[in-house]
Amino acid sequence: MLTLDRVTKTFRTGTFSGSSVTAVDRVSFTVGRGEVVTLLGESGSGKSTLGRMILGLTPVTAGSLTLGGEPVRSGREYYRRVQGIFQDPFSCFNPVFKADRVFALVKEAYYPRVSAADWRGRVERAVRDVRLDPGQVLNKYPHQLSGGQLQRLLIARALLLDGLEFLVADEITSMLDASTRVDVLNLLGDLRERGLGVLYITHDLALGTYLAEQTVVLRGGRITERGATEKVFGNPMHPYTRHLLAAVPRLGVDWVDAEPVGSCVFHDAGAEGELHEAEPDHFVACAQLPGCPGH
Amino acid sequence: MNAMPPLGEPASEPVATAQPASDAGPPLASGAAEPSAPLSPTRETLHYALRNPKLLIGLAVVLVLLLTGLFGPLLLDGPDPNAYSGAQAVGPSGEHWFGTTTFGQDVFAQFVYGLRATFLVGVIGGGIAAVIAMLVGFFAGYRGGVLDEVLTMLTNIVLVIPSLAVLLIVNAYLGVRSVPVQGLFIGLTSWPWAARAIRAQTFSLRTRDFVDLARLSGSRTWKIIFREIAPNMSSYLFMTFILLFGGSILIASSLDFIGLGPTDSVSLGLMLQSAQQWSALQLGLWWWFVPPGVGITAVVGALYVANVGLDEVFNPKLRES
Amino acid sequence: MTLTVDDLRVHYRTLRGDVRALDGVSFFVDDGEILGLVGESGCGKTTLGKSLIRMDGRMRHVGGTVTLDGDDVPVGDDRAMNAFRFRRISLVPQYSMSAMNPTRRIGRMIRELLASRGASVDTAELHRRLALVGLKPEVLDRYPIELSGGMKQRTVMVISTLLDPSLLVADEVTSALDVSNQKAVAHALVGLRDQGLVTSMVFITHDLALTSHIADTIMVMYAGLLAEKAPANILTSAPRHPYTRRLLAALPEAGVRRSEGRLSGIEGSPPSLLSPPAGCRFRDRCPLADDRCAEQPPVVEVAPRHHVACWKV
Amino acid sequence: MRRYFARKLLVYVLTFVFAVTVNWLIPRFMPGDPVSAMISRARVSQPEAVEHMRAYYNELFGFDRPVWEQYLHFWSSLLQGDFGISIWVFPQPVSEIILGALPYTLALMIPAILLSWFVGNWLGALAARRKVLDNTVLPAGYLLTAMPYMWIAVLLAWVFGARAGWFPVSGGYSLDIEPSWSWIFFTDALHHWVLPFLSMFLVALGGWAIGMRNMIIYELEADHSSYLAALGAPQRLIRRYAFRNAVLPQITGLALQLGVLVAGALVTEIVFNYPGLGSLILAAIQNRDFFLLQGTFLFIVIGVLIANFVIDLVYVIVDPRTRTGMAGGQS
Repeated sequence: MLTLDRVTKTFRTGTFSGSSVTAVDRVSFTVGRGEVVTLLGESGSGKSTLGRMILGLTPVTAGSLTLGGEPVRSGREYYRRVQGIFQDPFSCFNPVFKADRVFALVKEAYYPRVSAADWRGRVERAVRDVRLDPGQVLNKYPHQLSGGQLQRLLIARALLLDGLEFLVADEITSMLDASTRVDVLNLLGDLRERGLGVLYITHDLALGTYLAEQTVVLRGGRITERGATEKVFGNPMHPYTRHLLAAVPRLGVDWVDAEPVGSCVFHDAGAEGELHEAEPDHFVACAQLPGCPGH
Repeated sequence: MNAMPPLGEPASEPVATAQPASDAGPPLASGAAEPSAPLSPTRETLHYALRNPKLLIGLAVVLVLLLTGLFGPLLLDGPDPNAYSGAQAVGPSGEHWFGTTTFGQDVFAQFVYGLRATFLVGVIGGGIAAVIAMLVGFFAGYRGGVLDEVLTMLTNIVLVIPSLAVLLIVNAYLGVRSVPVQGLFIGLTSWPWAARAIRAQTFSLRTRDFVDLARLSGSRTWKIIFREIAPNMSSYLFMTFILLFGGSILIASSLDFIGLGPTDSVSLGLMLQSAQQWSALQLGLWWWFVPPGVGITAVVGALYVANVGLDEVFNPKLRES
Repeated sequence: MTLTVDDLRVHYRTLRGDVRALDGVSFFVDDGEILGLVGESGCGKTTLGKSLIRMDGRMRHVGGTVTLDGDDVPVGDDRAMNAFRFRRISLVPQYSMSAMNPTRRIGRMIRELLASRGASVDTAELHRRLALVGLKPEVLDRYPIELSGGMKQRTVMVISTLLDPSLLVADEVTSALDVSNQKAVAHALVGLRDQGLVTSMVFITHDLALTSHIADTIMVMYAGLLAEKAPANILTSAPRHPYTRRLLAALPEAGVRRSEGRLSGIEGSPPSLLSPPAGCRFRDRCPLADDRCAEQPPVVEVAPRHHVACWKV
Repeated sequence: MRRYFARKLLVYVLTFVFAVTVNWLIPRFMPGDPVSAMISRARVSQPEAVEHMRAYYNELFGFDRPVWEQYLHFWSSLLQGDFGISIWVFPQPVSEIILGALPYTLALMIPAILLSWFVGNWLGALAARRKVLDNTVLPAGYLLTAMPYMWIAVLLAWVFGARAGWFPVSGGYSLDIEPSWSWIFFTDALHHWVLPFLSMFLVALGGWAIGMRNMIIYELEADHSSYLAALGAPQRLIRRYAFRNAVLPQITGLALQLGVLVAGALVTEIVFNYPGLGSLILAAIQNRDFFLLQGTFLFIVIGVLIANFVIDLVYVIVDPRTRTGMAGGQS
């Protein structure tokens, strides 16, 4: 289980200057085993920073981030349990090497003793698990494969690790074509059956709701609303969530104007970063709502 | 002298970039349906390299001069290029291909030995500068933060100081009297522009996701730099080395000409210096000062031209025109 | 009838041969119509957009004609196209964020650009148009670097439409934006048409749902060819081409849960356009394909203003 | 903008400190007793001068004192303008000798650098426009930049001086004329100036032309050029915009190339026996006049730093982004 407790990240804007920017501000939530949680936010919401902190690629400024009770740290042992997949599949593969090098790196780091033949078998199995034909994708250069194929290879790479507990998927479908996007999402959903926890980071509301039981809406580094997906989107309470929902273009549904977000006075979560529980499994940060500590 | 190459920092990004899955480019689509198997990056590069006249001509000229420097001395009569071997101040002839100096030294003998010194100082100076530039550029660009600030500051300081002036002082006091030592000091002073360029490249590469992916495979900093980032800019590093190589040759020739050259050997710059010192100009001994100048210009010019060819080979944007 | 494109063929020169990015596309756009052009990467939609205003160096006009308001548009002749550019056909490019010269103040750039086309700046009108997209006149005294991404995007929209073109090509203008900005930009584009600043528009995007909100007609392209073209509501509610149908079926909608109904994408990938296979190009991925599909299906008007290229409709 | 200048100034100050420190440090790395080593290597005939040197070296280096005191002492005499006494033209102060040579070097270098920059950029811009020019300017440019400065100087001296006899090949003025503010001196000096100027000008020209050509081509491929072209702007306008943008990196390039250009000026002077800093350096080396050499070194460093600062000022005036970049809106 991944637990975030008042996780905060501040970046200094210059090496020698004192000013700083808070990218993530006291964010708390948990992701259980076999659970998919969507982290929804627009650009600048801090969602990718949060993902990078979970992966140990960016240090946490304050708060605690634990996986199964142990604090997050970068390093070989941690990455046996936690892996990530990123937005741009073409950027994830070093263009001067063949695409299967991502598998070779895993072998080198974690399974140096496994025989080549045995390893090849494992790779082919993982590749088939992501519904690719090993003969078509192995031994090729990244530019010879499509974005969808590359993204699946990255999922296969994560599957090679036996001890994998958690996967961060940061915008993994935003550069894919509509016709392959949903297939990659389905693969991500299937990981749940393997007992993995998945944090699916996206700006696309429709994709987010498709996959996850739980949704966290992030804005300006803070959580505005979180809870069960059907509650957050079936009964959005925070003006920002409503605004987002209204802005998303939907087939066959007219665009309606939501109330302007600008009028929303943020409930300053205070030192505790607590949200107001509007109904069971549905938490909101909004001073406008009755029952909110800031009301 | 031209420590800074005429090309400057390349305007175009030579780093190999994969075509993103956008609709912007030609739809060279992916996939199994491709009739002719696409070439691997290495094979593709070779394909263009063998069809690039600039690269081929440049390399051919360098190669011919290199072979002359390597094997020319073996064809000579004696081991001493400065030996007084014949009539004084005679023009080119069958016996003395490049004529003789006012002292009766064979200019061709000096030329072939001088080529050796020229290549040696290029390799040593260019090599040392390239190593320093890579270390500074890679670590400043990859680590960022305070290390970057400090290294960048250092780079800028060494960049601003005219390297020839520093070399003058160093050579004058310490009496640098052999080609390798000369190369060493040239290397120590001519790396900054290359370090800046490599830093900028590294800086843009380190945000690529494959660097993060390597970290997620437990790779450490040095391994990421040399196994992920460096291979991506190998063409760029090679081109940088060529420019540093040419730059070292030019600086060395200037030092030689001022009278701070190696005392234990012959170099093309020293030939120019003695031609100047002993009034070859006024005496009309053109065969004394033309060959060394042609030699330096040919080596450096051919390297530059080959470099432009390489840029065209590695940079798909420049291929078409 | 504003724009008529007839059997347009444009190839990309590459080292491995010509890529047939547009392989005979015909359609029309009416006065006041917004045509949404959708398709996957490599389907030829951007090539089509570029062909209508300015081909890049690697593109070659192989055949077909384009007419605008009855005049022949010389798409393959870069020089002759200048008469049409800006005045009659204009562009809001994909690269709006970097479309303005970084070392010129925006106002001066506009002045110089207009002067070079023999037009002068009507300051009051310029201010009015900036206000239409929510920009203050002060942006004219700014350098592009001083504007935010969204402001640059809107500034470019204003510049591109200053000469009231008949046709505006908007190429992926919303793809880099957040959903809330996306909506604002989409509304602004429709506003340009409603105000009569542009007569009609080709809106190129990969986002079918977004297009359905602003386009009157949607045209779906596949592998360099037209697959289906229909009024927006018909195309999204009653598509006829199997590709359109599968594409719509692959789109998750806000609120739809995977546990409730598992969607699936389209297996396989589009054919290479270096030497496209004979017959219907969707054949390999089409569940309905049979022997007849070995022959290329013609574009047929199956209902008024509804065109489909499929044997199975 | 203030930050920009503060940073630049910091670099220059540190550079100066670094240069002075190198100057102070290197004699201390000489093997053995540096004072006697230097005196024995110096070719001094006058016993008076030898005595003076020994006294001066001992005073200057002050080896009996702690190192930090030696260092501070070095600085304090430097800041008083004391660069030492020349051995070569004993007992003239080094600073005086350098100031006497400086005008010649500046008269050679400044016009050569500026003119080659302007003409080179102009040629490069033309080359980017016409294929024919491109095919001639580019190879010629590479040939020129690959030439050692002194060699092209020797060639020019040979062809236009020794063979054709059009220009003198030695000195800054004729031996029978005294330097003065007279028309005769001026024309005579100008006559001597032409060949050294031309050789510096030619070598530098190639690099600027190539750089400009490449930058313009890059700018013409940039999005803002495509946008103008898509709106039917004439090539003239697109080129003008590209040129302006392409000039900016060339200004930075000028700062980066200064060291190289100075080095070129020094060896060119030596070829023509031109009475500037280059000839001073040669004389200093030949006569083992270390004070003169060190003084010249510091003068060159100071000159390059000043020139760098001037280029920074120009850059801020020409490029709006340096002015607004810091305060501008974040996207």
